[in-house]
Amino acid sequence: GGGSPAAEQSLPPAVVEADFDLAKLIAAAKAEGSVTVYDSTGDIKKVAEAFTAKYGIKATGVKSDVGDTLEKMTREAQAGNVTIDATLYENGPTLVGQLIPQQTVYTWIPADLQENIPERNRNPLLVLSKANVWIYNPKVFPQGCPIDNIWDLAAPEWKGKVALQDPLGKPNIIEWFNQMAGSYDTALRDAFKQSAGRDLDTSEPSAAHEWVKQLAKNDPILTSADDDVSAAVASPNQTEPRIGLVSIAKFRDVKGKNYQMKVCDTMAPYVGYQYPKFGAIATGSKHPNAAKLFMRFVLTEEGITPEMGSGGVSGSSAVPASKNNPPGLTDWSKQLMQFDSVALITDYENAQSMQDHWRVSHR
Amino acid sequence: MLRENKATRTRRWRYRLSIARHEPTLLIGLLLIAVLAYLVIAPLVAVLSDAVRVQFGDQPKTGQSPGELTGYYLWRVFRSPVSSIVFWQPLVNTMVVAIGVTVLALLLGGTAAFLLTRTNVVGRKWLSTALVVPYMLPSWTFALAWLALFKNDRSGGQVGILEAWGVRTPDWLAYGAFPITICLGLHYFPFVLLLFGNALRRLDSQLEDSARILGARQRTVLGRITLPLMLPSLSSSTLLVFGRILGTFGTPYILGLPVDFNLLATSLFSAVRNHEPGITAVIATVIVAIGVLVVVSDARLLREQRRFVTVGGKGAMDRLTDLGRWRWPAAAVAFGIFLLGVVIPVVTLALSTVTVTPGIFTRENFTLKYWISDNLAGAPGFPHGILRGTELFDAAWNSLRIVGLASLICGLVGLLVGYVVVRSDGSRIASFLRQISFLPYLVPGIAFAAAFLSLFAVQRGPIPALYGSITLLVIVLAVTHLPYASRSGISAMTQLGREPEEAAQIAGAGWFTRVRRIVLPIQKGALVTGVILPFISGIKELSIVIMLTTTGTQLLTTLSINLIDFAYDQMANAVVLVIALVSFLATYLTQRLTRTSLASGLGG
Amino acid sequence: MPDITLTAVSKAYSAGGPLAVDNLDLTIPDGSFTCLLGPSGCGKTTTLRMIAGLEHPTQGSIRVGDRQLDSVERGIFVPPEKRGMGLVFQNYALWPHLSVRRNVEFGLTVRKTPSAERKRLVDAALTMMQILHVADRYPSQLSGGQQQRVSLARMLAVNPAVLLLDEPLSNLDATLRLEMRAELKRVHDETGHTIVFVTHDQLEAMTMATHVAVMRDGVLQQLAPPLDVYHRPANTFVAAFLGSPAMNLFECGPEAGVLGRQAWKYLSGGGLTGGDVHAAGVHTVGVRPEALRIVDAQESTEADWAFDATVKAVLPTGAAWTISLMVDDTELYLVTTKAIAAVSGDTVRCAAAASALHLFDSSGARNDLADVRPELAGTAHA
Amino acid sequence: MPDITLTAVSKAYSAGGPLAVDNLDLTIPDGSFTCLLGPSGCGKTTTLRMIAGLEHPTQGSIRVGDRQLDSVERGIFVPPEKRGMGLVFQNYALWPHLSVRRNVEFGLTVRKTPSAERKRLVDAALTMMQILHVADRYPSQLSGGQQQRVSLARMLAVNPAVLLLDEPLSNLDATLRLEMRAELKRVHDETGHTIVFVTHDQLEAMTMATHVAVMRDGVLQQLAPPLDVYHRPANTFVAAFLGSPAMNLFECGPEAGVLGRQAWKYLSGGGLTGGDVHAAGVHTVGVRPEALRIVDAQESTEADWAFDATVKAVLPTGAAWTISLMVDDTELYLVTTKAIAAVSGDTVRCAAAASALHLFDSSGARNDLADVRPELAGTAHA
Ligand SMILES: Nc1ncnc2c1ncn2[C@@H]1O[C@H](COP(=O)(O)OP(=O)(O)OP(=O)(O)O)[C@@H](O)[C@H]1O
Ligand SMILES: Nc1ncnc2c1ncn2[C@@H]1O[C@H](COP(=O)(O)OP(=O)(O)OP(=O)(O)O)[C@@H](O)[C@H]1O
Ligand SMILES: [Mg+2]
Ligand SMILES: [Mg+2]
Repeated sequence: GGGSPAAEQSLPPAVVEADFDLAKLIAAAKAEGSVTVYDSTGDIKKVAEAFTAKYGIKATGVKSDVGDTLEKMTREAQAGNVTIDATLYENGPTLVGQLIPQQTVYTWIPADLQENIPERNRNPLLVLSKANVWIYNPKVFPQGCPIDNIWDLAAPEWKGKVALQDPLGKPNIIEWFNQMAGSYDTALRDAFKQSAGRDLDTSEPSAAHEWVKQLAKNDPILTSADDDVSAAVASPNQTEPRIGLVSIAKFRDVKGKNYQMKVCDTMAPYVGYQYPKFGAIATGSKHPNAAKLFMRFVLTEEGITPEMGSGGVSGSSAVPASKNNPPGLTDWSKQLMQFDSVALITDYENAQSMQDHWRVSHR
Repeated sequence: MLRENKATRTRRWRYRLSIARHEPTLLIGLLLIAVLAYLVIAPLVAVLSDAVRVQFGDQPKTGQSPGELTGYYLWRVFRSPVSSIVFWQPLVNTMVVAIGVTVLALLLGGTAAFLLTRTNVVGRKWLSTALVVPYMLPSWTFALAWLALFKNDRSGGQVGILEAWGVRTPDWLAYGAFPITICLGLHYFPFVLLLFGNALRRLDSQLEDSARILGARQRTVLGRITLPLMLPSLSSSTLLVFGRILGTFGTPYILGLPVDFNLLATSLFSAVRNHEPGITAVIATVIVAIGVLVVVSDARLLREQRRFVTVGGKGAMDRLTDLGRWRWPAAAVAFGIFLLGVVIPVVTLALSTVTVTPGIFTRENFTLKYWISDNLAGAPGFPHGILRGTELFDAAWNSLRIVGLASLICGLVGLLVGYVVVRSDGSRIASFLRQISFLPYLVPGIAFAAAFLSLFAVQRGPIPALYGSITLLVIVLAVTHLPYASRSGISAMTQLGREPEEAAQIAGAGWFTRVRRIVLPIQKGALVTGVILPFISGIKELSIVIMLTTTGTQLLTTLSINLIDFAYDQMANAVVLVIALVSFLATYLTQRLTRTSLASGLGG
Repeated sequence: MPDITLTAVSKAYSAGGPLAVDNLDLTIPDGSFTCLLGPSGCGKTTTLRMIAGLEHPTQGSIRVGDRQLDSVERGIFVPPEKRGMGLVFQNYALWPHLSVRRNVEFGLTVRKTPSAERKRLVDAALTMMQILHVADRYPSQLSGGQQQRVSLARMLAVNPAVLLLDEPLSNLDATLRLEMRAELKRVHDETGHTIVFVTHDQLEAMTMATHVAVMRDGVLQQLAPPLDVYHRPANTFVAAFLGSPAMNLFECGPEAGVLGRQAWKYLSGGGLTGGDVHAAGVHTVGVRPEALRIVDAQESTEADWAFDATVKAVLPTGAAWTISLMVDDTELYLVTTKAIAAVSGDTVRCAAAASALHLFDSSGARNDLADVRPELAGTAHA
Repeated sequence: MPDITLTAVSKAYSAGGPLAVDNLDLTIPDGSFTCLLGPSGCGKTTTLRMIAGLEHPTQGSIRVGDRQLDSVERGIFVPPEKRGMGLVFQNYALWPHLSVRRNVEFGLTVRKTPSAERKRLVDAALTMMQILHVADRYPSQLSGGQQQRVSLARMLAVNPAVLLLDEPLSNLDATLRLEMRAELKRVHDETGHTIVFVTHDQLEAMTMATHVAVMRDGVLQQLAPPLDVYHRPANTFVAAFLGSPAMNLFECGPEAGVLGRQAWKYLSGGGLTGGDVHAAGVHTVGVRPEALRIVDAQESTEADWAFDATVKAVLPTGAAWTISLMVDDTELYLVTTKAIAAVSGDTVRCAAAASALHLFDSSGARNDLADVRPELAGTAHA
């Protein structure tokens, strides 16, 4: 009967305090003295330093895998001994599928900044958008990206030449597949038509499923980390024609390691996808006010800048877009797919079937 | 008549009880079982019971509500359309690899142990420490070294040296079962070397002499006398290697992924990473079951312990075989193992720490800045070479302290386990203890750690909430690494007859004196192995540490993982080298101070 | 320390298996030097180990004076380290990881003897055992005899009140053995401690022991002072077991072989009828080889039993000659320190004093004929 | 198989350490039954192990006939398994993981003996050693003597051409030992194989060996047939080492003790002057306890050396009596199988035949006076 139990029960509403008073919050936070925040990037350390510098409250930023954070927060909550006060969390599906409904964490929005946050990004609270993009090697392809359509990746001439992180090891990619299947079906079909000159005819439930199947069968190079993808595409002595999917963070390597890479800006319908980083506060936190203050902090420019070293879009419209975008990525909202927070819960439910779909197709 | 029998039986029981009172074996056995039941069984049940309970979020798939009993996970793993991908094929692969690796490790380790303990091979003193090094390097360094040599364009990154030279490396050579077997074999043979070597060292060479006198050739002596007598240590090292393969994830993932070669361990870890506790539990249960099966067969194999007693009362001899003109060829074999197992991976790793772009060997690409620069641009949180500042040294000290303590506990408890298992020969206590002390080995660290977190985050009875304290880390590291020590202890104790202890009893020594003055010193080698193996393994440990440290306690491994995040692979690898170096120094010093190098003889 | 008493002690190594020690009742007198004798595998080691507390009886009890050490019935067990006994193991049981000195020192260290005193005692024990020069070696670097002496020294150093020695001198040469015997004897005399020892050297047993216990298949055969055991063996087993060459034993009776008939006639002479002898149950007669002598016809007296025999072989053994003789188809041994002229094939006349004859009934038990013929009764030695 | 020859063999266990075997030249005749005798730690086991190829000489060479087995100089080494020798280890070296039967069977399996034949041979060896009933046990379940017999059976089963036995009977009781000796003797007689064995039992050496080699501190003292060694010891060490009680040895000369002066006078009588004896280098005189006898005054003849002594103690040893005597402050032993009436404190007259006197020079070497007094020369036994 119709829908799943998890989907039926809608998320608890985000907490927005009517009597919000920043000065009081700061005072209360200072009284608590410290705060610990988990994030999946090491940049959190800098954020924490900035927070401490600003408020004099000892903040500890810990880099931790999303999975570990999930496990740890869940266990801490179950045991009633909470040390993680808040998290900046990159896996939307498990956030809305597990952490929030189990009341391990809750969403809190600083009332004074609420206006700057688009309605659809408030529950769960989107703090920062980051991106995965398709890249190519401009030294190998001086004319620009060799392909102009996402379906080309599944074409025979790219067999064995498309590199991406193993989707089974990267929940984010599976989620992307699911988001494509949900929100971007027409876009994909259009792209197919544009590429093949005919309508897509498939027995799969969606165009995305068909694309995933074709990609999986096209013998992609799977890696355990996206460093290997960028190396496969862009390392200095690399001469093979390849296309790869990497996080924009890898553009650091352009300077550090002399990598030759550029976003494949001609690819239709999109050159990559944005994925969100959410913010949530532990329900059992012993430093609730400091956590709230921290959450507010990362919604301000000074708070989030350390995390935007290689690009990103803050969840708050008051924060200007990062100037560090990689070459070829100029307009985040046009060039990238965007995850729809409403679909997170179905993403959560469909994660396994999408994985299986990949698995079976990849044989 | 019947009643009389019963009376006699009770009387006899009373007598036995009063004997047991003076032999703390039983008491210690029960105590150990109680402690381990709490520290092993409880978390294990917590982890494994997920296999049949609906997990939160799986309601739609199962149509049941969380916590209810379900067969869904079993169905998915064993019978669903993806079961062959997630389970059956990996199971077959696991068996192939596990057997291959075990055989390879036994061959390498056995050969090395024989050469080092029984012959006058050139450089044996030196080799006896050097050949343990392969285990000090994280197993993925072997995979990296392998890829650096053989990688073809099947996987990302750059091609290996051979391909760069134009030699086409076929997929079977570059990826999958073959390289995984070689790499893991090279990585794990030190288990065999240490355990088997310790046992060989205590073997009375007259037992071999007497076979040779009867006309048996070296090979026959080895097959009919030496190896059967070494069975306890052989089966222990087999268990350790085999068990580790069941759980090792890194190398198989790196080398298997390009050709879609999965092991149970990779299946398990993808389940862990995808937050599928139900699936995780089912696969973990299978792994534990396989492990238990192996442990049980090991117990059957060694049922009659007195058959393996090689340290008895009559004088033993430890004569070295003079290899004569084979001294150098034999040394070449040993050095060959050293080259493959140590030099190549270490050099690969070391090179990666001094090159800006990996794999390019031009002068301008070399740099020492990742080690010693005092200002590195662009790295958040770590703006200098790893040898600058205090981070590395703090982390090293933390690692040393925590892991050192845990491994000392391991060593002692392990030997005690060995003592109890062997001395309460064949009793139910013995076999239970034997199995329970090995179990932690078979459960993936992360699952174990998560269970521990639930268990110790709050006060339970007299035990305060340990979560976040170093104590908890020490306990968990000790429990999960106990199997190394207990196996080493069991195999060593099996060899030790009762005589030395009886003689001490007669001399008036109580139990503690006996253990301290006689058993421990005779088993010094096993004890040290029981400390060294957990130490080496623990200092590389990451998943448990990540799960159980709260904040502030930086260890070498967490430092390394942070550095990767800062995109300084060079520095991360440098830390890995430091880890290996710390392991090596600790091992070397321990062997030096306790004079337990495999090259030393029976007495002193 | 009072007597050590074993009461109805049995021991089976496996439940329901054969009894290594079978219903043993044995009292080892305080201050005695008791020797356990018996064939290989008869349970000597097992007995010693039970007394030491290393092996647990399946049945019975062991006590020292009033102190129960083991009682299966009453569930009492005193652990070895509390029994205050010293044991020299048949297989030495040296500690391979300790040097000779540390091996010997161990017991003293356990007893917390001050170090100067300890050194003195250890040096004394090592010197006594003549192994001071190997004090810093490890057991694996010693010869067999040196190892054995270390195990002796180890026990002597702590000077326990009861010394249990399991073939302590078996791997020593004759000279050394003599010296060690003297040392043990001296220790015994000086301390008055109880010593229980196992040996296969009968001379050792004879010269050193105050008491000899002979066992067979786990069963005690005789416990008596050594000369009694030698000269008044309780049964044919003991008679045959002691002495080298063993006692000549032959069946005797009107229907026996030539020698047996001869002896029967001799025994039934002098006032006794064959019926008397028969009634007394005499079945086997024994005579020790050294009690036989080769005589000239006139030399044997009426109190002597004499017969003719054929010399089969003359074996010199250094100090003496062992002569093997045939009477019809019965083989006899004779030992003499006097050189004899006879060679193989000669017929000689042999004699033995009546008192040198040992009589046994058909169950093998000694039968002294005391009630029927007093002059044949009593001790067999002169 | 021809003679086993050791030429200038030395062995040090550690470079520069003491020599366990020192420049040993030893020829073991083909088919002989050679016994190695010597004090504990003198290098017997080392010698056997070198012959077997288990220990490597530091110097010298070992060969069998023309076949070099070891030659340090020429760099030859034949491994033990190719030497075709059998060795019974002093500490048995049984395989704990094999049952008694499998232990014994091993050598035959290695030789690929067919299984029926194998079973027959194993059963025969076990039966011979009287351990068939424990065939299915493991070594740890045996008594010491049983273990020793397993190790003997293990070697006998394969019937090697050279048998090296290291104290093979030390843990057996007298009866069994006698039987085992007979078996070994039988094997030797039947096969004609060479047997080299180590024993501390001199009787064993005397009765079984065709040759005796006496060693001391790694140096060979004498190699000769057993009675020669007993009756013509090459030096005082051998003289004192053999026999129990040992030979009475005392210094003799015009300035020696009462007994020594007495003997000096006796030796210089009958045509010889003290100067002659002195010139011949006589320094020590020896007489075996059993060569001494207690005599009535008239009984001793002129060919006898006689003297008075005080009885100190009379020790019965079963078959005989050992009497300890004092002459001034020199202690002498006398052994007799004849009962004597004397008790402690009595003065008795003792005598020994002139031919029973052993003469040694000041270096301890035997000196037979052959050139100066032929009747004192020659063998010492009657
Ligand atoms: N492994 C060794 N290292 C050093 N010295 C040794 C070693 N083995 C034996 N020795 C020494 O060598 C000498 C000869 O030893 P060997 O075992 O040959 O004596 P043995 O004549 O057999 O003595 P025993 O009658 O006591 O068995 C002894 O002094 C002994 O201490
Ligand atoms: N652990 C054991 N398991 C089973 N049987 C045993 C065990 N130990 C000894 N026996 C048996 O018990 C009997 C007595 O053994 P014990 O060692 O007491 O003999 P022993 O008199 O000391 O003999 P020996 O003179 O040969 O040393 C033997 O038949 C032996 O085989
Ligand atoms: Mg015994
Ligand atoms: Mg020896």
